[in-house]
Amino acid sequence: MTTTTTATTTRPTVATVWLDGCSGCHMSLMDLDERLITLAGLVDILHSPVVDPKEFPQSVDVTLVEGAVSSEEDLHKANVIRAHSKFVIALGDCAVTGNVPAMRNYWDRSDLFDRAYVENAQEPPTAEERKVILPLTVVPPLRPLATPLHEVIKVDLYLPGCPPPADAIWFVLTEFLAGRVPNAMSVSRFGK
Amino acid sequence: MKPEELMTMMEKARADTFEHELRVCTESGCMSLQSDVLQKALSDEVKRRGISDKVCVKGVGCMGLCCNGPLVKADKAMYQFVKPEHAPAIVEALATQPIKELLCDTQQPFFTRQKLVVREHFGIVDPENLMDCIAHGAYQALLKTVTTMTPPQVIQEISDSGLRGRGGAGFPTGLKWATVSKAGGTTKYVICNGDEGDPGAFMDRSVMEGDPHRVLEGMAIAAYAVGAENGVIYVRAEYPLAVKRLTKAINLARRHELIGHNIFGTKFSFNVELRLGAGAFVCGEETALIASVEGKRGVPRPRPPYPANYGLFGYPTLINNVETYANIAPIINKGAAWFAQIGTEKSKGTKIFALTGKIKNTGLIEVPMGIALRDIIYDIAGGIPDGKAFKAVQTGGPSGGCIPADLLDITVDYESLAKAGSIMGSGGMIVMDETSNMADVARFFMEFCMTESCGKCIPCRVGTYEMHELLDRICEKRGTPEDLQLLKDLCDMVKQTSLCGLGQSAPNPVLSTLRYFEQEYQNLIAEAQAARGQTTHADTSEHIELEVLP
Amino acid sequence: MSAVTSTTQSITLTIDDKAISCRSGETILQVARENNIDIPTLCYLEGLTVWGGCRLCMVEIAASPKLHAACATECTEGMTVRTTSPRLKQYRKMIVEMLFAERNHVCSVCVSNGHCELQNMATKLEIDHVRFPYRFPHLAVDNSHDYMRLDHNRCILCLRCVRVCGEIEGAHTKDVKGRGVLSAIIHDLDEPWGDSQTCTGCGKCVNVCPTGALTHRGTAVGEMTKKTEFLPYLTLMREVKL
Amino acid sequence: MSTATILSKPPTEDKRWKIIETTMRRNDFQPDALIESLHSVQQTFGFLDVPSMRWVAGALKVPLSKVYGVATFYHFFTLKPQGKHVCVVCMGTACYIKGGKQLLDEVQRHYGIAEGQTTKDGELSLLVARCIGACGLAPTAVVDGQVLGKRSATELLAAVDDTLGRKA
Repeated sequence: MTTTTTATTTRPTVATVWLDGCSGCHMSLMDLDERLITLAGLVDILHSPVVDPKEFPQSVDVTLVEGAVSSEEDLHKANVIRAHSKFVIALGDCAVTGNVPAMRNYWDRSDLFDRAYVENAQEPPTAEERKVILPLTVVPPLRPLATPLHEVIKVDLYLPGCPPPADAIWFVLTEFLAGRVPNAMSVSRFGK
Repeated sequence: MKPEELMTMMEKARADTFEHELRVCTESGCMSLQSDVLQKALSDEVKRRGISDKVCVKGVGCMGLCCNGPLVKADKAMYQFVKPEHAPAIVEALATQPIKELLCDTQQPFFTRQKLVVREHFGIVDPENLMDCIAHGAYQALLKTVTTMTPPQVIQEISDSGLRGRGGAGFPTGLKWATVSKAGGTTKYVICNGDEGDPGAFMDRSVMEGDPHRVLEGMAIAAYAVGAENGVIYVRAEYPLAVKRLTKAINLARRHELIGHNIFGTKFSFNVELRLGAGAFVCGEETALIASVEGKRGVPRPRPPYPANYGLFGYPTLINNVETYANIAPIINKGAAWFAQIGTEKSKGTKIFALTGKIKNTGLIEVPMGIALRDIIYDIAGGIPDGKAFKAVQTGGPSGGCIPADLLDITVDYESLAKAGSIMGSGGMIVMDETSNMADVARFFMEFCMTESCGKCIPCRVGTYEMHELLDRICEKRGTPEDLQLLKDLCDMVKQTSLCGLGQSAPNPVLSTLRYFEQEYQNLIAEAQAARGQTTHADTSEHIELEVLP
Repeated sequence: MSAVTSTTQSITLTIDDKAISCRSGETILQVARENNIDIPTLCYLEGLTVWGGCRLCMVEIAASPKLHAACATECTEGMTVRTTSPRLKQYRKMIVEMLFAERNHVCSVCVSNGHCELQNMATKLEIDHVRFPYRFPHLAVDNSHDYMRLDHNRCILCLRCVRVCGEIEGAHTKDVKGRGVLSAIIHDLDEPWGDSQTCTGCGKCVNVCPTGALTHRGTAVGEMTKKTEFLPYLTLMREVKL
Repeated sequence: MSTATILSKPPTEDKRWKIIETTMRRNDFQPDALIESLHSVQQTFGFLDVPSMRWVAGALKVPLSKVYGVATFYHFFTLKPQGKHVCVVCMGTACYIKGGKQLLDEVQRHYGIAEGQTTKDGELSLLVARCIGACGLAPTAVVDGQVLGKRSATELLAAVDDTLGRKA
């Protein structure tokens, strides 16, 4: 997808992004079922885990973000999303509250790593091995805390739920397309 | 004790005079500079010279200028920075000229601009010696009250004097007494709140250490006026010397039947016991204090019912602070009219302040209400040391606020200080110079409130934590304009919805520093924004790679 | 009781523009609820002493500059009460948001999901996110009792459990330790619940707990439901006995 | 634990329990004497341990949980034994403004203990006070009950070292 196509389209553009979450919110999006076809007729989905292009477009009308901000990569993505989206929706409890990914916040990162990579290893790694095993160099580093999206960028609408029901996602999108800012709390809640 | 006995005792004590008096400050401040060792050195010296019949060495209450301690009064001369090794010279000098090098100028404004009512016997009487106190008129007011006045007359006298509570809020004392007096039932309590928890304030400690009998006398008069027979003094356990002196004072007064059954042969009986606090600022709040005296967690409860109707063990209870009780005896002795001519129209009498911080003269002062703040800072306290500029003065402790330089001309009374966004409070006055960061000062007070919050109500329990967190972000240059707005919203909510005074006033240091020094907050946030701008990933290239996998 | 009845007077007041009469001694909260006017609460529970800690029931009273807790304020003649306003709504939202930020309320994996007073309150007050920094404390779960569980992560310190344990059951096994945000529910001398010699195992605390802090063991996500109807009945029976 | 251990005798044969018993008797074993009694325990034994709290609870007929609640509500009470020597740094407003924080930081750094902790050898405990009421002498610290006013960090460390060395 290029900026040229973005410029020629007159329909609203939508992107969805998956940060630190279980993808359940995207599953819920899929649960729109036949309404997905209707949706495809109303908007252009420029970027999403379920469509091809891997780059984030220059300009998007609405971006739905699933997941908490856990790694430096998530933070980078969030900043990109904010810079190139007119309207950002935090989709689901992980993006809204931190939810399950934030349950790691009760411990120190090094304790977490020890638990995951050292204590549970079949043979305890040596000091040398530790350096390689611990996810510190190859993958994007974890931030000290996994946080809700609004802790790092401005969020325009919150749609809580774990996951938000397909009906709630539909309601929010259609209200938005009708030019209204929806009241998400009328269709979902924390933990729903 | 019969009325005549008190008079005889007073006359006898007054006749017991010495040619010379050496008075050593033996309050916590000077004691920490070893004034007890100094007192012993002076006594030994006097004994060594065999002039014990001519020279009296005694420990006395605070003389105010703590920063120059230990202070010694040798007849008319006052010595400062005295060390035990100075003892022989000081005793020697009694007969000749005062020692020039040690002299403290008693004609400086620090002394001359004060007006001593509560502290009139400080530096004069030995707080541990009942005879000495009686010689200077202790318990005369109690005698006058119980033998010549009816309880309504006493309350009227206190109301007429215009005395207001010295603990912080400034509630009219007479009105409070009248309410408790009207409450039904035969069992009532009077409580003296000596749980001075404000960091940076030590007026009440000084009064309890320096003239404990005056506090007892004030309580006894109050008990007579409201119809109570039981009194409790609630003192911080962190004030061991005050506890010791009060215990001694109670025992002495009890032994001489100045408190106890049928005082001065009348039907009035009054018993006092001491209860120790254990380190909880919230116990300054009346209902929390009562819970603590009852041996419970010091947690406040909703009012009404007010302690005046439903207080200690469910009985009507009068609670006043130490300084308030210490004002009672002079009012009874010299009359309401005399008291009412000191101060301003709405704030009568004097107020003790603890001057600390970036200021030349630190210590205790007692000034008439209505004195200009500028006079206290520049005249009495001698201004800011090291050539620095004055920035603000913090009054009222964690419940108070900071007053900036351009408001220095306001007068010190309940209304003016409230108008300036602070409170009179119990009397702490902490001066800050240009090097102080006001957001950091606010954070300091918020940390205090956070650790002192009892945890009962959500706005105070979590609100103080969140305000501290936001202040921390701002001070550490991690804050955003949204954080500042959130902080302001929180201040409003915590103030309006908290259960007790601690929570309701916890936002005050933030609000007052925002009111006068918001630019300092803005600068910190701007610095944070600038630092963040450098590391932001907002890429403007045409295609943005979201995937940054290695 | 008769002495109380004889001094009871009838009072008229206005709540949210509705003229209402009640008996003296009744609180604003009681009268409002009797008249189907909803005032949100979390720490209040009929049958327990008034605690006044959650501050959600704060209302405006005409001619008073301060807000008043409806649970702890008795009605007086001619009083004009307003139970909702933009300002009150804003304060209530902030208070509930703060509870979410204070401890770890992860609704999606909580046994009380869908039956939680805190969660319902958030929905009712239209809280779609929490503006305050989360505290993310590391808190324990007391799993030592045979059939009950205390999860400090979900506790909002309303002290209903402490009150029901002391006032109704009379065991006083539970109380609070510490102060401020660090305070927490304890059993006896801060011992594991299962080791408590004073706990009668009556389970009243579980049923009065508004959240998933006190639950029955063996319940999965969303399975834990509570019953509080017993409480007014027990209180009434105690009064009759007196 | 049987009911007898809640109610009857002091936890050990130690004669000092008499002191606490006297405090409680003076207050008629009333529940409102709880704080007074805990003060007495702490003054006698230096801290509040489980057996003493259990005994006080039984003697005053106060629920165990309430005793623990009170003991942990007030800063003055400590449930851990203190070191042989105690250094209290005042962090009241006046001391803070005049550099109390630096004193605290230095002591923490020098002895490797945070506030509220005791050195491994049990020699020194570091505490922080909210205000010791000697603001005129800020910044202040208290070493083994002796108030030290207007001290620099170096002077304070010297004083603490002196105390540890001389009496250890």
